[in-house]
Amino acid sequence: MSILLYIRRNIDRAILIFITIFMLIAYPLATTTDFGKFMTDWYTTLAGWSTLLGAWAIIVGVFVIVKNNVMNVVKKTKDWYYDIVTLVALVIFVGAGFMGGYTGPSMRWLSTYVLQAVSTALLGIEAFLAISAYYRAYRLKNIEAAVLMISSLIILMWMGPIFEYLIPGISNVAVWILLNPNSAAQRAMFVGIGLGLIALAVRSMLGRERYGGG
Amino acid sequence: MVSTDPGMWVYALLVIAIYSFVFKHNPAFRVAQAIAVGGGAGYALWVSIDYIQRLGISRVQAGHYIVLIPLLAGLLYLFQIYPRLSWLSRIPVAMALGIAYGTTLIPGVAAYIIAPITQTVQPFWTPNPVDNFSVIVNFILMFCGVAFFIFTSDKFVKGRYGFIGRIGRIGLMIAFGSACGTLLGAKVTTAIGNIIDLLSKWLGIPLGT
Amino acid sequence: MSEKKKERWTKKILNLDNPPIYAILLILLVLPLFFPFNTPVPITPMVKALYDKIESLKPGDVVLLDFSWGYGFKMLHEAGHVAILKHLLSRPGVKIVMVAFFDATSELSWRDVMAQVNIEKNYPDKKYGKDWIWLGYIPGGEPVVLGFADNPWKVAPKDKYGTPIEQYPDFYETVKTGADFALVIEGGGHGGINGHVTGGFLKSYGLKYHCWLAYNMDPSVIAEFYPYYPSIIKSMLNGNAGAAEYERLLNTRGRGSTMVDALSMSHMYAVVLIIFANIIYIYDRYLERKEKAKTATRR
Amino acid sequence: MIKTGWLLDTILFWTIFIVLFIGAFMAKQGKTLKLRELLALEGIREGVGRAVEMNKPVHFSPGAGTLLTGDWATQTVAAIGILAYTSRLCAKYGARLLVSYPYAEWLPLIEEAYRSGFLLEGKPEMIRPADLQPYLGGYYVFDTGVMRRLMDERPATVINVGPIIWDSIDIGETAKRIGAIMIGGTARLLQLPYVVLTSDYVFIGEELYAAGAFTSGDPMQINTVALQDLGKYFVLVMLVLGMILLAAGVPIIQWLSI
Repeated sequence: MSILLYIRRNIDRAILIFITIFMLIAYPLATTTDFGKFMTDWYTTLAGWSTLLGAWAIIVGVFVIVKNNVMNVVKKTKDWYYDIVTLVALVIFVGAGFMGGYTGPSMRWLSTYVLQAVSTALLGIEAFLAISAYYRAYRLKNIEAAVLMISSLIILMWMGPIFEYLIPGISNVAVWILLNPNSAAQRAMFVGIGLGLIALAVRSMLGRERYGGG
Repeated sequence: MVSTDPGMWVYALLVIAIYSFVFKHNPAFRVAQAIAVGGGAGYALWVSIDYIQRLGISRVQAGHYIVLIPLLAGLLYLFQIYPRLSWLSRIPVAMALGIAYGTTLIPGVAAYIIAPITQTVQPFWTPNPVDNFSVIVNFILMFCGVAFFIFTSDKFVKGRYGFIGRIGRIGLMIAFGSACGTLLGAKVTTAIGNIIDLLSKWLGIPLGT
Repeated sequence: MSEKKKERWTKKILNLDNPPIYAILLILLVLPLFFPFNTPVPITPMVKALYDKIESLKPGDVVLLDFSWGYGFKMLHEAGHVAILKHLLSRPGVKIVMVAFFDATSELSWRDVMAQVNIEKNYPDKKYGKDWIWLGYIPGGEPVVLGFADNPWKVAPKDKYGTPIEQYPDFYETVKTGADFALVIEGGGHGGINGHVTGGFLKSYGLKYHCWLAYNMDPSVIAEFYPYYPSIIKSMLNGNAGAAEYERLLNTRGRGSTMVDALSMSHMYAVVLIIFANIIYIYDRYLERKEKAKTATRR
Repeated sequence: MIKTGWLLDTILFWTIFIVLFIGAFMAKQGKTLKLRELLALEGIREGVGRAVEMNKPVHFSPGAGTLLTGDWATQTVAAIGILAYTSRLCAKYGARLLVSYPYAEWLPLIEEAYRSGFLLEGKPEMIRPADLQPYLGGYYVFDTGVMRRLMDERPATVINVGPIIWDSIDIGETAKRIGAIMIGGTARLLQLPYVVLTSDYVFIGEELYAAGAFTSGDPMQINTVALQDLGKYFVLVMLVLGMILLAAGVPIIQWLSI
């Protein structure tokens, strides 16, 4: 029984370690030797799997959505009538897919007029949210805040094409800031991110992070 | 001339419903969001079915039986619904995560560790004084920035060498500030695109160009 | 007691509710659509570089044009891609491979662009299969992007309509690896450096094969790519401002030029707003100090 | 044997990888290293405490960029580590935890992380499956969903970490509107500035990756974080040395790209 429990706890980690190490060995190999060719072929094969692996998960996801919404409607929790809208929309979209999948004519209509409306509008309202964030976040409290504000102002002036005529040469300053101090600070963060990535992989393999799950 | 296309009406009403959120949270936004949740899930379902068909089943039919491995491993996700066997559903995640690590770690070293060094280490004695100044600024900010992020000691954050961390912080602030400045451009473009759609396609008002 | 309850007028302005701020922005966005004031557009070297590169393409060169943006980002990239595609099609003998990696909605993006360019009508001598092909959306994320760069026709053996690429010798023979593309244009900046398409293009075509790599970029991520310009990424279009510049180079007026006015107005507004808020803030601190001094003397 | 241009990267990678492994096993022999404090973790503790005081829930979302590929996957893993920590805190002090997530692929891990905290603290009765709400279909479904959920449920603390796309501004500003403490964090540099703009506490870049190790208190994990600093010292040395060698006329950049 304990062996079964051990397998149950660790089988995913074993798979993770095997695939990771295999791909890490295969990645830098040139295809000039037979071994290199074999490994590279397997690398390409494996690399193409990730989308397919995640594809079935959507069924569970839709199941959870349906379950949550039906429960809300049955229990009549707060604002339950909106959940009926959700369920109706789900039924319409799933039904529309029976005519030619997601590229079919009915789904194309739905995605053009319904989903595209929501997605573009969501990005659009961020313009408004950004303006209010600017209004509230930039305060000349100390040197750091002042630097943050001034560099932001210069870039804002560069992004609005009219400023080039009001303040000639602003684009040179902006591009210099983007190319030099901005890039340098980003590179400094890159170093940490690159190292952090490797450390995270090591921790996942040791099973200490349980992919982070406790 | 106001549009007679029902699709345009749906589009316009949804756009207005979402935009109304910025002024006040209201039932119209709730309805639009409820439609988006149901619709998005339905759409994602069909996209995934297309993946399974195109990347999985059709390749198996073409004789690539190796594709059966991810296809069947992905099916283990369904055990998530049955709590006692839900540990099986971790297997496809582990496989995908292994692939993610395997594909990103070595290119990550190239892009995140080597490339920053090669881009910073540049000659600083060229005849162009602006370039020389830029190289020196780059070097100082990169050096101080990396020093600022050291976890094990606060030598570079406090005390005699504290100024190094301070310079690193200021460099970070420049980077954050300049990126915040670029935010508005993208968002305003989308907002204005929506407004053009509403005015010209839905309400049919001729716009000057 | 009653004195304390009364809020300073500066504090009131600093803690202003959002709606008035939003309302002014909305007015500023709508106004230029009716009364355009045609702000002049300066041409930046970033955009000029791409224009010059396309001008210098020789007959037989193959260009990879990527349409990787989801439909929500339509407004950002469409104008730029329309201008670029029109320019590419006007060059004799240049061959175009069109592809999308981002998500299933990228195909909608492609159709929108093609509807505006209208190859059959405007460029009747350009034939499908000989001058351009459309591979459709290739799912699979970053590994597929990297794989496509190593061995394009193994990852995408067929085009969107199911024809094997072997039947298009102009493409099949010329392109063996990613290095054979004379010009690579990525559309969309989702995810920035870490994004599975943008990052994949950078890692493969930029760092590995050293192709002539250009991005039609989402303005909000452009800062992240600056470390790689101009050594690895040779050109970037800054969203619609970049598209307007490109339209100016081609001597046309498209949607990019229409939006530039609103872009200018909103940025002016943001700058004025930030400066205004800070003047009020400094004055508020001055008032606060004065009040404190007053209460101290009273005591 | 090795592709041109990848020799140095490969060597450097395996060196770092093996050093980190050795470091982890060194911890078993009692050789541990110390870390400095992480401000954002303090923020989570404060936020959960505030939620308990105000009798309001805590909201967690692992970023909208979660596909199973590339760097985004690794950041989601790190975010799930923070979720496990948050759920444990919530269980300990008795706060309700709401979780919204955008892609079904991560469902098994998110559910496990959510449950694990309550189980570890011995309060399985606090697990409410309906609090885990998926918003499938893309970032826009997720963002609108979270915005509505925040306005309706009014949590006291909003945690949004992981591979963030546009939710940085949406969720951040909505959290401001309801007066919640906002804790953000991402290793995606393009969104990091907006997170800084809208959040009270931030995990900057690598801090996100390290957070899981910080919370565990397990010496093996802490050693892997601490030994990353060797890499940073290596970069610092390389920068200075590179400048000197370059000035001396050595083609250091060509050497680095073998």
